[in-house]
Amino acid sequence: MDFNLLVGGQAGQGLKTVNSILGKVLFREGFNIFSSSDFMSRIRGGHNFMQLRISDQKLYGPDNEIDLLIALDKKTAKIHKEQLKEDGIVLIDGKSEIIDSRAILVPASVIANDINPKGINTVFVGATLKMMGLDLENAEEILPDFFVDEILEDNIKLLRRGYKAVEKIYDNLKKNVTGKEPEIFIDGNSALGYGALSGGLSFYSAYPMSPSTGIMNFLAQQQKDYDLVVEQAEDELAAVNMAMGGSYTGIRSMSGTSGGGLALMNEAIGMAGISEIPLVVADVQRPGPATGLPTRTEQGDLLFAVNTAQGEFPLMVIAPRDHKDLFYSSFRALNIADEYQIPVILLSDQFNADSSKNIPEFDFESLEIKRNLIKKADYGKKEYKRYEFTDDGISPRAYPGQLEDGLVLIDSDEHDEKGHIVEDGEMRKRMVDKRACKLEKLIEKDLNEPEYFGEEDIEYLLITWGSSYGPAREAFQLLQADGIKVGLLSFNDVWPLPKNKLKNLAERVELVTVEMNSTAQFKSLIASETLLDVEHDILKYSGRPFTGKEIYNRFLDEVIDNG
Amino acid sequence: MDFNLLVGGQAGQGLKTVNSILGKVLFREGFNIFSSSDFMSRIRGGHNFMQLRISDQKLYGPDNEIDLLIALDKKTAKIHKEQLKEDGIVLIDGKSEIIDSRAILVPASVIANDINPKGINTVFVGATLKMMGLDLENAEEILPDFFVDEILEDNIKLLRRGYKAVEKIYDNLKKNVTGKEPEIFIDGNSALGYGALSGGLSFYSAYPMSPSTGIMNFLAQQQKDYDLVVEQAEDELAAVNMAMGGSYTGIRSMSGTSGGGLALMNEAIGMAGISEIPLVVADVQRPGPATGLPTRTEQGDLLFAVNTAQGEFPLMVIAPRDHKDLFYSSFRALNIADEYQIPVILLSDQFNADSSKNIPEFDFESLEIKRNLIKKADYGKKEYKRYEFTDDGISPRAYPGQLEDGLVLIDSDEHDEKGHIVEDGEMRKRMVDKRACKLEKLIEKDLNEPEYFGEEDIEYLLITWGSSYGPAREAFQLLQADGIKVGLLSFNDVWPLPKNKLKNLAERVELVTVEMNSTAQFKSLIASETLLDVEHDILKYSGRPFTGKEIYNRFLDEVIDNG
Amino acid sequence: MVNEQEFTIAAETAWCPGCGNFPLRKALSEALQEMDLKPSQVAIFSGIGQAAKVPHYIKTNGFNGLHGRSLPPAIGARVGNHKLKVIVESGDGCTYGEGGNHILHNIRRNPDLVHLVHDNQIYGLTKGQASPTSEESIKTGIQVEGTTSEPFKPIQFAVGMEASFVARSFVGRQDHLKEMIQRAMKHRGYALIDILQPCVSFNKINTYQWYDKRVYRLSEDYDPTNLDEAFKKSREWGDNIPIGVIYKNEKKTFRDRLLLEDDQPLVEKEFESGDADKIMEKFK
Amino acid sequence: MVNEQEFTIAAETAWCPGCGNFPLRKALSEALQEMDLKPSQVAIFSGIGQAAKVPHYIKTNGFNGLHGRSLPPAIGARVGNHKLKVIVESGDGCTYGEGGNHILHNIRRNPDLVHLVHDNQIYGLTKGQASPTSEESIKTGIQVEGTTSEPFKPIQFAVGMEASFVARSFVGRQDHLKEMIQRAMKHRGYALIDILQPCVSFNKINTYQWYDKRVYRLSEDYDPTNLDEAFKKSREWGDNIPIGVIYKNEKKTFRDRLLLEDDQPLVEKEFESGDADKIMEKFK
Ligand SMILES: Cc1ncc(C[n+]2csc(CCOP(=O)(O)OP(=O)(O)O)c2C)c(N)n1
Ligand SMILES: Cc1ncc(C[n+]2csc(CCOP(=O)(O)OP(=O)(O)O)c2C)c(N)n1
Ligand code: SF4
Ligand code: SF4
Ligand SMILES: [Mg+2]
Ligand SMILES: [Mg+2]
Repeated sequence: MDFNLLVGGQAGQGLKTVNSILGKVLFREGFNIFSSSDFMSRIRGGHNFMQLRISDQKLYGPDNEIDLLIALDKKTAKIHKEQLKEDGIVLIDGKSEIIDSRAILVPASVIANDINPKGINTVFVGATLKMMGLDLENAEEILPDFFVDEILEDNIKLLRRGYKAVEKIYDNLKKNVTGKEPEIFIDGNSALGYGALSGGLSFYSAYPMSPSTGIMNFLAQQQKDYDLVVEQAEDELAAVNMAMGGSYTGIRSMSGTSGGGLALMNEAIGMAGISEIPLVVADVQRPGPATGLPTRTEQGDLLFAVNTAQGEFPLMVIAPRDHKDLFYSSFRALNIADEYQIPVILLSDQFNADSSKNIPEFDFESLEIKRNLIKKADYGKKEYKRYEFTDDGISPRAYPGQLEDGLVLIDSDEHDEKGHIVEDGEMRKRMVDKRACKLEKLIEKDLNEPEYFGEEDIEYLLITWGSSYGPAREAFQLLQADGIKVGLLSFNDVWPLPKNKLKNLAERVELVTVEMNSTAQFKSLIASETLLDVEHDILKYSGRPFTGKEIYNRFLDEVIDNG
Repeated sequence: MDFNLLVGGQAGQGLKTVNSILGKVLFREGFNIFSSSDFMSRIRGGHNFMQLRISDQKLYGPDNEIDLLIALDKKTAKIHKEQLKEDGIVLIDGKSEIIDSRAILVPASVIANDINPKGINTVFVGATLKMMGLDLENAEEILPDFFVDEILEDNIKLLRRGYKAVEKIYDNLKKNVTGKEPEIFIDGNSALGYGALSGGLSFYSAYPMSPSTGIMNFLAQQQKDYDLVVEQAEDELAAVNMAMGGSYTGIRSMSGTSGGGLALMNEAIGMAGISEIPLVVADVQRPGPATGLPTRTEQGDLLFAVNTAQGEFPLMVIAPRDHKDLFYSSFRALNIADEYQIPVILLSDQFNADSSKNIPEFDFESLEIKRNLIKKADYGKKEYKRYEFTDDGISPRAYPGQLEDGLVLIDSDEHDEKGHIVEDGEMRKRMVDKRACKLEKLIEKDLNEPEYFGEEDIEYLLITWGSSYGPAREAFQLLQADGIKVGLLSFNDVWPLPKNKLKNLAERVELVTVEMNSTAQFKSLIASETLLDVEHDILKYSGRPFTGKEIYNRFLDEVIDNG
Repeated sequence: MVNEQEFTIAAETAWCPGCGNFPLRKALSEALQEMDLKPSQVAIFSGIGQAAKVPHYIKTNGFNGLHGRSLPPAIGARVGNHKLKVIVESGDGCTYGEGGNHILHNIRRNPDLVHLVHDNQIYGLTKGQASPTSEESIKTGIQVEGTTSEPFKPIQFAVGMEASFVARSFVGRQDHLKEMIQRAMKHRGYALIDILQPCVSFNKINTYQWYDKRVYRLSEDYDPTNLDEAFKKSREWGDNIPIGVIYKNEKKTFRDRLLLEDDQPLVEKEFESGDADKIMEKFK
Repeated sequence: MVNEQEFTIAAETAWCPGCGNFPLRKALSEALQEMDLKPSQVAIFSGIGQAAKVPHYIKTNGFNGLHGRSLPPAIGARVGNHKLKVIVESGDGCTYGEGGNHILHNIRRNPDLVHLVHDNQIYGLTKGQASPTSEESIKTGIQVEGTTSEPFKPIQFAVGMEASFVARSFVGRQDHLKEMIQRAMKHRGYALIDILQPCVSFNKINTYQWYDKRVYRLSEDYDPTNLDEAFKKSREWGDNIPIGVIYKNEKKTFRDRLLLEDDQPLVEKEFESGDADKIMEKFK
């Protein structure tokens, strides 16, 4: 069972509410669910839409063929008509002209005018639930999360009236019921923020920027319950340098932004490199360059992130592949930043950020916070040197005030073991080597090889990094079902690039990267790091995410037919 | 003949004056000359030195074995003693203790106390000229360029007294006299600035940053004679955005900085990419990351420059190989920026910037400024569209006010042909392709293949980019003289990477990059662009430039012995 | 009166119905029209935000640049072609937040341009975070219990810095706003107008009504050239908010300080590479 | 008196002989010493420049950060461990030029820290370009005929913004400077001291003598809590330059506005990942 619902309308019509309530109800009902959104960079008007895909099978991404189109305005019906399946249905406001024979009318504006003219959207929720054969219990339970007291009653009424206004239509919607672990339904930005919070984040300083602001929103809400400070900085330069200051004093600190903000944070990320201050920065990518398409998705910042900042220094870049991974990756990023005293960039994107998915509850038992700070007891009268040379390049880290006699001096210039500016070439060389050494250790000890899906014996290997995993995973299954000998390699750690699995697999197969950008950046990275020739790339750069079927079809066209 | 002179002392002792006067005199005398400097990031004290190497043969870089060591303080003699050739000589102030048997005393402080206590350095100039067997004519002619009227007389006296105080020593200094074209003696920053000025630069906006400030200094001095505005901005963000504004209104505009400043200019460079505003930015590299070593040299910004800014857009990166090239490259950069309406990064470095060399006079006849602006006459009533789709992706460029009825609208968001914000995926895709198309044309029409030096039949290929050319060129000659079958490929255009010559040569030989960085960035770039395996890299990252002999020795050790 | 609607574009905007940006645009285009300017003689520079979309919705040359960077490219334009009428226009967040350093230093630079700040006391485009000018008590998704800073006071700041022309207006006072814009256009030097512009979607405190009740025109005998008085006046906020030219001070402009020889715009000058060859003498 | 020279480092500095940074450092280390502080209780945050090298030449914790970014990491430190005494110290270029936006917004944020600006009216480390505070008439390699802007006036600016504590001192008045530092340290909130600090290498206008002739102490009866008077006083410059606390105004600090529960520094708090599991309820 694979059922796809699209809710569309103008910005400001309360689409997000419809989507969120329906999403949560369907989640509680026990469906697998993938919810994604397509927003314009404006507050009202225009055309926005959200997709809710449900199934009894696991879902990895959106689909563009629609079963049920919920049109909050006329434009929606027009724009998305083409996507409607043969047996698809359009749910539309009663006063609208019927532009499609498959339309079902709901007198939404009439009902709303009766009760509360702003509540058209809630009527649609009620009607949709009825059509899907679900009851109102879950919806009514959820409603208080979305409406303040004054309008709650109205909305319950609106919901019920909508419910009554139409008939049940679908009766074969299958839920995922067998042996399910406890699950949550979460969006990508919250998952990322949640992972950081679970890692003991004490300070998040950022400047609002779509599509990263959701991380800050999530964390800001937690301030009352946790020892956490969320500060909106005057600009990104302040944001990232504040985080470094926090980290210097010993607390876990992080910043987040999108590419344009990352461009302003570069210099500081380099500083975290040379001054060995743990720093985590999330870059939630959107199509660039410059302002680009603020509310759309792309994976165009890879090489920029990997080559962030002038000069050379150890850096890790992690591109979480999905919602579960977003949580565990940001938790892990904080550990790695602390362990190696380096900057870590979390490379998410709008597709990750603004979509929601049901995933297993997070396993807090498995989480271990590793601060890698010195123990005060070890430093009686021993002199403290912030950049002490050690075998693995990692110096003992104290925070200011921790030691009564030890001072912590950090520097953005090249420096000696005590942190003082130096200019001599020998010390420069040793310090560069010291820092490089940390990355060596990270590669040996903490780098995650990509995850492989597929049989031993394959002819093609799909390669993804970050969020293109989801749609590619679906394509992989479709291709497999066709009997094509294909495997899927999904990279999460992208810098340093883990090479072993890729090299092993590459020997006998044709390589295909699947990337949301126009220049196949991951293909370049693979070439520069492994000299492997990736024969094909399936690229997309319209700002809209891939669907599994799209990759499947393009694979057949571009890889097999041109093979 | 190869004679190497080192002047050392504390910051503030007037070293630069000694060096500049000697340099110019030796140039006028007809020697080939390479002058380089080693400065600390401070104003007084410490230890600085400058090297003047002269020869009758062409010179490409500095040498570290010293013939004549001019020690303005005791430290200098100590520090550089080891570098002194067997028959080397130390010229030292009379009141110093003699720390080396090869010392010759000049009573510099005594003389200076007589005439002007601040003039010790000028006494040394006089003494040096005498030892080298040169007369005072050139020096006295030059002196007014260095000293204001009030102290000019004193300095002439100091010079003469110094001259009288020692004996002639060298009598085999050979000049380069045969068939010489007219030449100039110029430093790298001035050459770069001069090239831009010759390209019709009207506006240079920058924020001071070593080692790039010399460009701004050079240009600021020209303001009285040319229609040029040099503006010191409040920060690099302002600097680069100002330049874009200038360029938008139709004048040639440029900014310059070092890596830390480039990190702040990224977002704007990306904007120049998407909004198709011609923009030239010079990055005069120093060792990074962050503050690093402000007055030293490195080639550590290559991949950062190539991958500047989030997102994808056409960009060119040119790394001038030497002083002649610095001039022609910045001239050319302005042409290319205008022709393709793209950002161009000039990647120089401190070694280029702060060294001086004799080179042929610039050939102004060969320079042709190509603005690529529309002709007003072509636009009668035709509607003007800033981003009009064309075959080669290059849209007709007008400036605001140029057309009575045409308006010029540029945008950092994705946009349509008229410059208005768009969000639809199809237009996005077309615009990305349009911009990419320009780079295709550039590659075909305007990309310079690297210069090759050597025979047809080689076993090893030295590969350099930018300024490592000079020392590598010397090493290449030394290796050739040893009968080693080696060639040298010197890249000037580094992005897009010209591949033809390299691929042709690579077939039969071992590849060796020579780079001033610790991670062999050019090797990575070659790998990602050509899949060629560069077997060796000769790297240096102490902040000090290579010498030819050093590369030569390391080649023997690291390439041949480990071959 | 010139050709009506010379500066008006019919295209749909991305602004919310009822937004204060509409009346602002109206006042601006009428002001320009009445001043006998042609669209091609004017260039508007903006950053990023809802306000910053103005160049798309009005018929002039336009430079829709980066968030926070509306002022610097306008300086470049003053260098390239000082015959263009330059208007800088952006939101409160873009101007006073991300772009704070540029307004600080351009007050010192005193370029001859008009700076219109759409001050809705909120980050509109990014969906309602506090901006530098937001009231301390505002609650948003980020500022869950209000801001962690005092509000930035643009007029007080600009008067405190002795900016050349400092005014406040309100989109709910069309004639006043138009007059302010025209006076600013005629002023020689940097002219800032902080324009109260309600955001109907996110700012539930500073609404049309809120401003409407509070703003009052400066009296006829108010002397905007008296700095001390202006500094006092600049601090009035709350129940009574003065609109008008709060401070004025004619002084040397940026262009006055450049070393250019004549009045011909740089963009119109001819240059031959050979003109530069004489510099070689310096290197001989 | 505590252990003499507790805050003094013997190491060689990169400063020029005679530089005003030496007496500034002396006043600072004596001030700290007299306040019974231990080096490990103090952290100095600086940017890049000659002044910014201070953390290397004095015995405290030190954060020698990026050019222009001395203030932001200090805010991070206020979050992480408010028991540390935080001093921000950098040059005029670093603070008012590259870092202008941070001082603008930290006046609003009002963090409890002391901000010492070494104001030599020049870019020292980069060899003598005009800084924001340079006199208009200064001639440098870049400013060949003087600056293209009016000088930035730090005190006027800070008073205009109603910063919490605004003072000026001069390194040639050791006792005064020490007193100012100590008063700033005791002040609750953001305390700015603009310190006149001759640069003997590059600033040939504002020399020791130049300042010496001009500075005068504020009279005993000067009331720094009167904003209008302070604004007048803040504009005195030229033949008579007042030193002392020009303006003072105790108000809510940054930390007062945070939503933290108790006074324990965040760096000392214990946290277990499991504490966060209850948030999952929200997503069910
Ligand atoms: C470097 C950068 N940081 C952040 C953003 C995101 N951003 C876009 S508009 C905006 C705020 C807009 O507020 P304001 O300037 O007040 O304009 P308004 O939308 O209220 O008119 C922000 C933070 C961006 N585009 N670029
Ligand atoms: C991003 C960046 N831009 C520019 C520089 C170069 N720079 C270093 S110090 C300095 C100016 C220093 O002036 P000031 O802050 O007044 O300190 P001073 O040396 O006078 O004490 C500049 C421009 C830099 N290090 N980083
Ligand atoms: S969000 Fe606010 S400022 Fe932006 S268009 Fe809507 S009402 Fe206007
Ligand atoms: S350059 Fe000036 S400020 Fe810097 S150390 Fe020397 S005298 Fe002091
Ligand atoms: Mg706003
Ligand atoms: Mg200074």
